[in-house]
Amino acid sequence: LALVLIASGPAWAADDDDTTQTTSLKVMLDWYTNPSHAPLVIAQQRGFFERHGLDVELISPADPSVPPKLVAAGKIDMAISYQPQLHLQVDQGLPLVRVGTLIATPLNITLVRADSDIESMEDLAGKSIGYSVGGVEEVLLNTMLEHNGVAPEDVEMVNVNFALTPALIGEKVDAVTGAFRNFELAQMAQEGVKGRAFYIEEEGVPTYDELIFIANRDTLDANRDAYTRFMAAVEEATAWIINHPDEGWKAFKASDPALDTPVNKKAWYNTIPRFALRPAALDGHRYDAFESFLLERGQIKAKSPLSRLAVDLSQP
Amino acid sequence: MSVLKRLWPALLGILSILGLWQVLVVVTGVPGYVLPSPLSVMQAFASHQQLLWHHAGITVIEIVAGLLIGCISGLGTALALARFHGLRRTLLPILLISQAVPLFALAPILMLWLGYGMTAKIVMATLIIYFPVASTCYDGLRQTPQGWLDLAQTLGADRRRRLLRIQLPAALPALASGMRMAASAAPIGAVIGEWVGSSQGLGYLMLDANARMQVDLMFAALLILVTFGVALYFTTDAVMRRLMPWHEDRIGATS
Amino acid sequence: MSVLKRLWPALLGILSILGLWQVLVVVTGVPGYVLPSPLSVMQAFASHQQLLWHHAGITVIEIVAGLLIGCISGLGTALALARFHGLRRTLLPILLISQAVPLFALAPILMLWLGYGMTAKIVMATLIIYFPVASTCYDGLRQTPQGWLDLAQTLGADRRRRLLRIQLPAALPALASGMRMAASAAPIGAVIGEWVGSSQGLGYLMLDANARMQVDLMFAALLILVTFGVALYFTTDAVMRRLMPWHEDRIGATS
Amino acid sequence: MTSLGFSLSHARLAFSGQWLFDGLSATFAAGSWTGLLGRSGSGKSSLLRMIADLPIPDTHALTLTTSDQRPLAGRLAWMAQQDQLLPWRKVIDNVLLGPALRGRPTAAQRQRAMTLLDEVGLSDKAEQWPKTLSGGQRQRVALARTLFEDAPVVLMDEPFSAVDAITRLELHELAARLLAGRTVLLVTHDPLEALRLSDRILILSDQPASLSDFEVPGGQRPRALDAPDVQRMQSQLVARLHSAPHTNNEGST
Amino acid sequence: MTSLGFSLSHARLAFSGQWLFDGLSATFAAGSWTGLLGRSGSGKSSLLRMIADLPIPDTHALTLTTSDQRPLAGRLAWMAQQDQLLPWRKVIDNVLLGPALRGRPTAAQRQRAMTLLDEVGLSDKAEQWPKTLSGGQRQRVALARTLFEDAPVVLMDEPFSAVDAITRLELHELAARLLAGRTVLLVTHDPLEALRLSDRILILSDQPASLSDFEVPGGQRPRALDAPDVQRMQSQLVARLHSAPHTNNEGST
Ligand SMILES: Nc1ncnc2c1ncn2[C@@H]1O[C@H](COP(=O)(O)OP(=O)(O)OP(=O)(O)O)[C@@H](O)[C@H]1O
Ligand SMILES: Nc1ncnc2c1ncn2[C@@H]1O[C@H](COP(=O)(O)OP(=O)(O)OP(=O)(O)O)[C@@H](O)[C@H]1O
Ligand SMILES: [Mg+2]
Ligand SMILES: [Mg+2]
Repeated sequence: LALVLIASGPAWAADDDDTTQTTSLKVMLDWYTNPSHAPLVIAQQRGFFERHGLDVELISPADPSVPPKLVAAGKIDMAISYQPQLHLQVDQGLPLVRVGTLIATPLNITLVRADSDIESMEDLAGKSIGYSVGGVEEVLLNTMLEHNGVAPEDVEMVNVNFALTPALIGEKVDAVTGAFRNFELAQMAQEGVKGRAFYIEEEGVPTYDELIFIANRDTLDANRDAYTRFMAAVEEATAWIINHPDEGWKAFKASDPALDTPVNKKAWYNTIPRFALRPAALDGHRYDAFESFLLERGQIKAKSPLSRLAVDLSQP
Repeated sequence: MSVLKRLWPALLGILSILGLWQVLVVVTGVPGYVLPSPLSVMQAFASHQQLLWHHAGITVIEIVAGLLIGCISGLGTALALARFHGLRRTLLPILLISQAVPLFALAPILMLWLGYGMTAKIVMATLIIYFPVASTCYDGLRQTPQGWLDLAQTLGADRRRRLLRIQLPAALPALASGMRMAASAAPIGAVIGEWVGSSQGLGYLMLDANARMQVDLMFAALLILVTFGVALYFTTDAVMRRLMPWHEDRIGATS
Repeated sequence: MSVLKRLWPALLGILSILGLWQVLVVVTGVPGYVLPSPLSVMQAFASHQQLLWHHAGITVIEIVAGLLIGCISGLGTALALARFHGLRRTLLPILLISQAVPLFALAPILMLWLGYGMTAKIVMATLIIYFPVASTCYDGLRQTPQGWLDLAQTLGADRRRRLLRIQLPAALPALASGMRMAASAAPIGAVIGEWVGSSQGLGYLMLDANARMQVDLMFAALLILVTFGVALYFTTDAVMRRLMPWHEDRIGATS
Repeated sequence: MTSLGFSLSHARLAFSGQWLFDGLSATFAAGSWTGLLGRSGSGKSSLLRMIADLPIPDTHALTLTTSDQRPLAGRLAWMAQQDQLLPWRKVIDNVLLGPALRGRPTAAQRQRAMTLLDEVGLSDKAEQWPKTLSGGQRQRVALARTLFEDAPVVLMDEPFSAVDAITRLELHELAARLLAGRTVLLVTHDPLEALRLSDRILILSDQPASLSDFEVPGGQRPRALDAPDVQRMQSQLVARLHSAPHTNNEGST
Repeated sequence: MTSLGFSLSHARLAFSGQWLFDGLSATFAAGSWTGLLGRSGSGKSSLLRMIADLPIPDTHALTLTTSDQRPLAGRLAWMAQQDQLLPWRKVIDNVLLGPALRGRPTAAQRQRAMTLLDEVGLSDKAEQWPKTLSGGQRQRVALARTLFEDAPVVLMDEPFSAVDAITRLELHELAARLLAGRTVLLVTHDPLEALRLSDRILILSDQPASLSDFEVPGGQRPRALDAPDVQRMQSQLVARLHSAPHTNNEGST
């Protein structure tokens, strides 16, 4: 029975032609609400979604690998995911497509303690490195290591799940990868430990969009209009945040009292410059290049055409 | 009240744990993101009260529903296994296998099927409780002294009545043991469910707080959860004792 | 061999589950990234054999070590509780509380203390097993028929010998029930430990495979885990039966 | 109720390869009382179990025919050597176990159970848990439970062994009255009891054991203890029991 | 071993507010055998439990003095009304339970246990599980266990109730031989048994109950059953038991 539900697609698809009515959208975040999700929270709070005829429900998962599956299965309409993951998922045959960008630069860094003897990535040879989500992160790290002349076999990879910062400040690992530059650095500072970051795009990895919106390719055409309106609302919210950073922070923390922490505040300001100003716009070259990069590294079986990976909702 | 009296040693235990914990934190100087002091947990508790109670309410509903459904279906399975010889050959191994599967592995699938609402969490809590109850009850049902079974036979009992009027009451002490354990496992079930996908409940709050390194808030949520788990244990214990007025533990349980 | 004979229904159960599963997948057309078909899991199994066995070896060590330590310390606690009246008032609530704490909540902290090596996983498996064993054993130890205790008293047994020669054997059936359950829970403990942080083991492999969307590989690992869990259950069952030659289940367990 | 006789033949029983008895046969006339005597361990309880069709772990076989050719099951009451009271049922509910296991006891049945309890001298214990009873009281509850069944065939395994001499005589009267017309097989270790209550005495002896008849005094059951016949026959019966070799204690053959 | 006498006074016992007895006293001379008779439920087993200092759920008190003024604990063997065999110990190990509970049985003790088992007629069952025994066999194992203890004070609660008449006589001889010089308190429902084995007979009767003496035949224990004294006194004893009112069955006061 449950499977029938999965196959039947989003419930709202039926009354789609009635555009005057508000459309409900279920959007799953990649992880717990944090400043990276600011445009969504603000758009929700300030009624931008509503103004665009959308009734958006934001849901956070505990496991970032879940949202793409739910989108692919038609359980939710849209999810926030990561560009590198998208390439793998499309390669695996998941009917996913990027419909927008939330954060337009990589956030990924490899992080070590500033008081450690690791001055550059070359020094990672023989060290242990923690990571939280397997797969792409390993590929990216290996690329960075090789770029710095370190053989991937020379480091010990430890899956520390989501305890990146504690593992590092607790000195259970020498470095962590897959940390976010806007968040983990602030987190470390909060605990009084200075961190040193190695930026992924400076260490031989092609640049990419860290956070993207993905949707189900099979139902895309039916929902194109709603998604377009969604991106417009996000764009408005982003602009508003950039214009009113302090007011934005107040609004953000008011949305959930649990968000009001010093780390979040710091991360808030760190994140603002990284939001995509035109969420719907697509830099096709980026996707093409990253696809080639992954193929080269043997992570995907074949190169998918750009149209399978991403659409530009702003193009008619 | 005897319930209060029964809860008293538990409270004492909690207090002594708290004391030990505070001493540990002070003495070892363990950083707050690893183990916050009970005082800072209390502070977090106080400053997030509303948030905590809101999430606690949801989790409690999940736990109680899971416990009830789990116990009833576990008992039902045990009875069915004891009643129908044929079932045993096929159902028992399946049961076993279902228990050996780490449920969290299946959680994403469950979520896909059941959505991320309360149902999925109740199902998780139910599943976690279900097997221990089914297993202990079934073990209990199998230990009926032969003499009573003989008696049932000569008195012309059918299998159903023999099961319900002889084997089941005879298994009650074993069953109580299983239920007590299930009661203390129920919170875990609900929390796992919440971890896998939800935006409400203590489990969500804990993961969320953990991810934000608000470890004190996480521990405050944990504290509620633990208190509730312990209360549930003693409630179950009291209920089971009420069900067995003829039975006495040889060594008082908590006295 | 009786062990083989006892395992046979379990194998049958596994096979029937596999069959059902394949049918389910074919009929409902559920996508492979949600639920791979058993056939594709078998393929993944075949093509990753070495990898799987390597990680399985590590997890098995963790599980067995956790099971042994958990059972022994659980039994020890139960004996201590039954032996020393004073302990009961304080230790029992602490025990309860420790059980009510969702271990996974503490898992990250445990990892921070114990590192990401095997120790932490063994500790997790141990903790998961410890409480159910302690609780059932203690429940069992309290149910000794009064007549035997009287006998022990008039025969001049000290508390220790009474415990070991009367209460303990009398509790063996209850104890067996607890151990069987613990055996099937042990794999879960080890896997949780691995999920929270590790670079080896089936749990690690599952997590990794899941992140890479190699759901078939993840299920292959799961299959090994489940098989091992079931085997462990039956082994424990056989061992406990061996320990109780005088005892017979009224209804054959798996026959 | 019409009386129901039965007979058994080819009864055989072995434990771990050693025959307790083989090829036993006996006929129990409708409405007759048979006393079954025999040394401890000679197989009396096992024989009763076999007649009641209760599980026995080892090799055993028995051909049983009833006077109306229909199976005995459901028309038989069995009182075991142990009282087998259910600890979770009050005394009165233990007496009512039969009806409770076949359906729901009626008020009339409850009334009858109360009367029976009164007759075995335990009316004031009706609402107590079995664990508060003395050994003899427990046995009397078990007796009441058996009498309640009102079955045409009644097997009783040392039903009066735990009560004092006076109560025992009273229970004899009670049983004789309530089980009049029933076919009763009574295992007992008390020769006097057997002589007082039986129409016929069977002695299980030898290894493998066989059944032998012992002549009983005439007259109406229960016979007076001071009847000269009874006194005389008691010595004869004891002598007869004495002459039967000890069935166990000699190892396997 | 020197004999050990003891006496009790101010023995009182009530269950749920109803006095079973109050202010009982009795003296048990060193080396004497006392038969304790009384109606079922009169409190015999409870009295034995009180002497053995075993737990009793309700109000009870007892003053016990021994002839050497030292406590009785550890110098007393108690044989309960139920056999209380441990199912996880083979028959021989059940006999050896005492030494096993106080330490580790020696080879000599094992030998003695074997001899005792032989004397109760169960040497061939030594290595069997208790569940394979008949009711009378179980009781004999319990007796062997009690005799093994070789305690100066022995309390036995209907120790021969489940064995046949012949075995019972043999066990009388055995007990009389092995327990010579011990102070024995024997609860029994068989007047003849009491007359055969006791130096003194106490009857527990009335409600609340009191103890009354009954004169016993002279001569050496165990007395022959056909001694004229014994036969005559049996009728007297039965008459005496008859005259004692039924202790229960009359509701609470
Ligand atoms: N735990 C208890 N709670 C309430 N009443 C009890 C309890 N134990 C015993 N009694 C009552 O005390 C009385 C005496 O019991 P006891 O076992 O001493 O009798 P007894 O003389 O040994 O009888 P019998 O010859 O039948 O063995 C009985 O009426 C019994 O119901
Ligand atoms: N399960 C068993 N396994 C092996 N031997 C058994 C089993 N049950 C009974 N026996 C043996 O069978 C014999 C007869 O047992 P049964 O209980 O029928 O004797 P009984 O005549 O009723 O004796 P009693 O008068 O002592 O009750 C005994 O020697 C006993 O040891
Ligand atoms: Mg018998
Ligand atoms: Mg008694």
